Amino acid sequence: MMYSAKVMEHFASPHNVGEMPDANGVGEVGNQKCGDIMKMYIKVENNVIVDVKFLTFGCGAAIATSSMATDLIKGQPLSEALKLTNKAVVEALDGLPAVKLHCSVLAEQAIKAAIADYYRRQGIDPTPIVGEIEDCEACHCH
Amino acid sequence: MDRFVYLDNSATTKVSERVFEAMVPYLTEHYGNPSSIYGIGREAHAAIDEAREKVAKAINAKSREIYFTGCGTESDNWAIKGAARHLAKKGKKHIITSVFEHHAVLHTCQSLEKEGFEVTYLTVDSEGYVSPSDVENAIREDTALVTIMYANNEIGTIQPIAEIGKICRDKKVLFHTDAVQAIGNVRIDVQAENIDMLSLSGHKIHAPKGVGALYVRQGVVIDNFMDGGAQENNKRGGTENLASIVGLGAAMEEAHNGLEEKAAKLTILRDKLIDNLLKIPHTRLNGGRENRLCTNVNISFEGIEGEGLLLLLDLNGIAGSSGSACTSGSLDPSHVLLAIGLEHGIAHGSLRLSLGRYNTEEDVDYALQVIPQVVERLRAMSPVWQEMKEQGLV
Amino acid sequence: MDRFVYLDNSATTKVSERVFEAMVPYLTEHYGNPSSIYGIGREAHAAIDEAREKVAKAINAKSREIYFTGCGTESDNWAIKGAARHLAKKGKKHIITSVFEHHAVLHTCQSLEKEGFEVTYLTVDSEGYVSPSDVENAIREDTALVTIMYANNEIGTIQPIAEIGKICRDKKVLFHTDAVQAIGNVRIDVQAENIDMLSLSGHKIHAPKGVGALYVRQGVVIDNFMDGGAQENNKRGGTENLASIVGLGAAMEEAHNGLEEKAAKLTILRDKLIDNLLKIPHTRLNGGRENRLCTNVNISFEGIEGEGLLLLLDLNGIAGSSGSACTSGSLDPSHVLLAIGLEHGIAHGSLRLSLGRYNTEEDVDYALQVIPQVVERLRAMSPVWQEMKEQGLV
Ligand SMILES: Cc1ncc(COP(=O)(O)O)c(C=O)c1O
Ligand SMILES: Cc1ncc(COP(=O)(O)O)c(C=O)c1O
Ligand code: FES
Ligand code: FES
Repeated sequence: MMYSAKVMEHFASPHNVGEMPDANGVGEVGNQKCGDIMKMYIKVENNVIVDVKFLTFGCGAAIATSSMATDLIKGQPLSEALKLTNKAVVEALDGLPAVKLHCSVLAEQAIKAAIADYYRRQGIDPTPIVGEIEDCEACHCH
Repeated sequence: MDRFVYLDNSATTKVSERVFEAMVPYLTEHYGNPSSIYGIGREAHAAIDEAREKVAKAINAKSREIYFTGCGTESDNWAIKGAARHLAKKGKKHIITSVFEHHAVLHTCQSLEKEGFEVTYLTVDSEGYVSPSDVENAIREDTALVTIMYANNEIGTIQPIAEIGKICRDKKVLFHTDAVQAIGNVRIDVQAENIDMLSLSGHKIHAPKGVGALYVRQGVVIDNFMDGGAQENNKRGGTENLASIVGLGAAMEEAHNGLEEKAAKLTILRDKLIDNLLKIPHTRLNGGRENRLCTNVNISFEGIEGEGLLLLLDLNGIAGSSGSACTSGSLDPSHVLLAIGLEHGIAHGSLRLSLGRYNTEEDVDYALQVIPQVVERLRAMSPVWQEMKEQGLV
Repeated sequence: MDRFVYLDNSATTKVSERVFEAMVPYLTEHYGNPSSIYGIGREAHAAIDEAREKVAKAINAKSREIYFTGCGTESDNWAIKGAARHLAKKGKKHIITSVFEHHAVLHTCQSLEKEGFEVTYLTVDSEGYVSPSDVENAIREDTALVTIMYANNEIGTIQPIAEIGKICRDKKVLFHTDAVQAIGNVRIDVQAENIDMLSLSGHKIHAPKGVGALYVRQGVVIDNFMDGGAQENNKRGGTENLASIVGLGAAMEEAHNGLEEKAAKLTILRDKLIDNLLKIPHTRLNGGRENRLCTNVNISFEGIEGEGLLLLLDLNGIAGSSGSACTSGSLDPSHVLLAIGLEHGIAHGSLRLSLGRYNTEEDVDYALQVIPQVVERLRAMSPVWQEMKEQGLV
């Protein structure tokens, strides 16, 4: 199993790490049983993600995908952020070992969960916009 | 980063210089087939005999009780499948083992279950020990074999082998032990401990990877595993792994000369590591401290995940290993840590450091300087740790 | 006696300098466990991947179709037992092989017979070839596997593998070939020849003893043989024989670069040996001349016994064998020579000389100078020869 230089770069110096006390959208996915928990904080202004932070309990790939995913959505409108797929994150990282693909699924879902939370806080039903967010029990990443 | 501190000697070890030097002639000029009758063939044969002597001597066995194999895994497969299939002919189709054996034993037992054998997997206590009375109680009329590891590879706990050996001998049940981790760290006496079969592997004791041995007590009959030529007294076909066998012989000799001094030195280093790592809050030692390999440290850090820890240690020049599933790419964390009762979350955050002959106090000091920082950094980015904080737990 | 002429390359070969040099780093500084995630572990893993590529390329397979093993014998055991046990679950319990396979195959088949499999042992013709139509006729509804060696280790006859492969593919029966002797001497293409599984061994091609590989065509499912860790894509447990695997990769590359030139050179040497040895009266060549390994000479000398011949050659610095290395030293004459119809007496008086990359014309000339004298000397003291003389036969 080998990580690309890009993965190692994001793992060793992850971008956007930390909590965000004034976030207006927070999403958490995964559980300790799956070995991977991601918590995503977003600050949305005028439908644009002006700031994003994450916390991750997980492997190198989980940390690197969190970092890359936050980079990719920072400054993006919500509609664009929702289009982010795990595949795009993996590509941006120059690939991941096959056994690590599920970690990238989690990053995509964490973003969706944070956006859903944002809509909910705005009094908007997120389901039609964001869709279902699968939990680990339903996950078919393995 | 130039510093390199290898603390993963339970995964594999560096070939010692003496072993390497012993091997070189057999990788160059002395290339004869040990079965051939001309000069370089006879020489090769003699070299294997000499290695066999050395292996035998180190565990108080007789030379003709030692069979060379391709690895520790082969020794385990052969001992267990060979005994089971042989004794099945006498109606004995029950095997006793423990839940926290190495996969070479566990997966072998599982494959025997598919062949129709029944296997009892004994649980271990929270300190990581098998209870001899559990073994005794599990033995039945149709028990063919008990197989319990000498020392656990992840948490280093040394099992009560002599007691289990005695029970098995009294009950006339074959007793096999996977001593891959114990060899070289514990003085083993197959006769005194009533061991019928014992597996060992070269690469844990500074011989190369890809060579092992199986001790089978004289009089014990098991089926062959590797059918082929007449090598190894007709019991294990295949042209002998000449250079590596010579290396294994040299390594066994080296490991057993001065074993006690080495163990004493390593115990001090081990305890320094354990005592200081336990000072990091929300940290636990896995496996009992009393009967523990002098080489093994296994600590869980709450709130972090093992692979990230290993990668950061690697970036700092430290090689260790983890019971985290993420490392192996599977979802389940180490079956050993689950067996001693750890929750998934904390099992994921465990670190195994394993010492070896070449480690120094400086290595330990360096590790103790790096690890607390790395743990802190990972905790700072962990949602689990943040939550513990919010709940006032830390 | 200073001269040393090694003419037993079918028994084993000298590790090539390039192979040795490729191995050394993995026996010294690069000792990481290929499963470990830190630097030297990843490097080890990459080295194995590279070796796998090289092995695959040499036989026109894909990298993921190659599994490393502990020797050619293990490859044979795994392929045959793995396929048989897997297909038995579908009611296929019949295996087809030939009477003159290597013991790694024959003894494996015999042990499967004890497990309840039925084995057809095809005879071979007097030249030492299996007939494809015999294979075709032997295939039944419940045939799980056909296993026929690529080239015979004693008499060097190259079997009609592509034809047998075609028949098996058409009949949807698995086809395994033991190519231990052919590898490096014959250009093999597993795809063109419809080979499902192929065994090879390092020490016949200037890699060390104790490492082999099994090719398993993608899509072919067989049971595991060595249960253990997740190595080799979960199909063969055991810490990888790192240095030797790297050596095997280098050896495969070396053997397949310029294979045709080497074969052409050796064919000339081989023919010189054969033609001149046949000038000794009452002598026969064993095995056909047409499809014959460029390395193999196998001659029977009436009236003498092989071991004496070998010992006298050894005293003259020539290493040869009288049958496979594994069987020399045993009392029974070679099952291969008996299979092609030789009488016990003459089978005993056979000599195998096997050429290798490092042999020169001087080696051949020296052998041709020594052997006739030695044969004469042994005949002079042989009662069998004396009797033939008295009967006016010689
Ligand atoms: C045809 C053949 N098959 C199998 C083997 C066994 O290979 P190994 O000695 O590597 O187990 C040999 C050589 O010994 C051989 O010549
Ligand atoms: C306890 C135990 N048993 C068996 C093995 C397998 O040995 P090998 O890797 O030589 O097959 C190992 C190490 O990998 C081990 O630690
Ligand atoms: S992300 Fe948790 S199981 Fe796939
Ligand atoms: S978090 Fe476990 S594999 Fe990525």
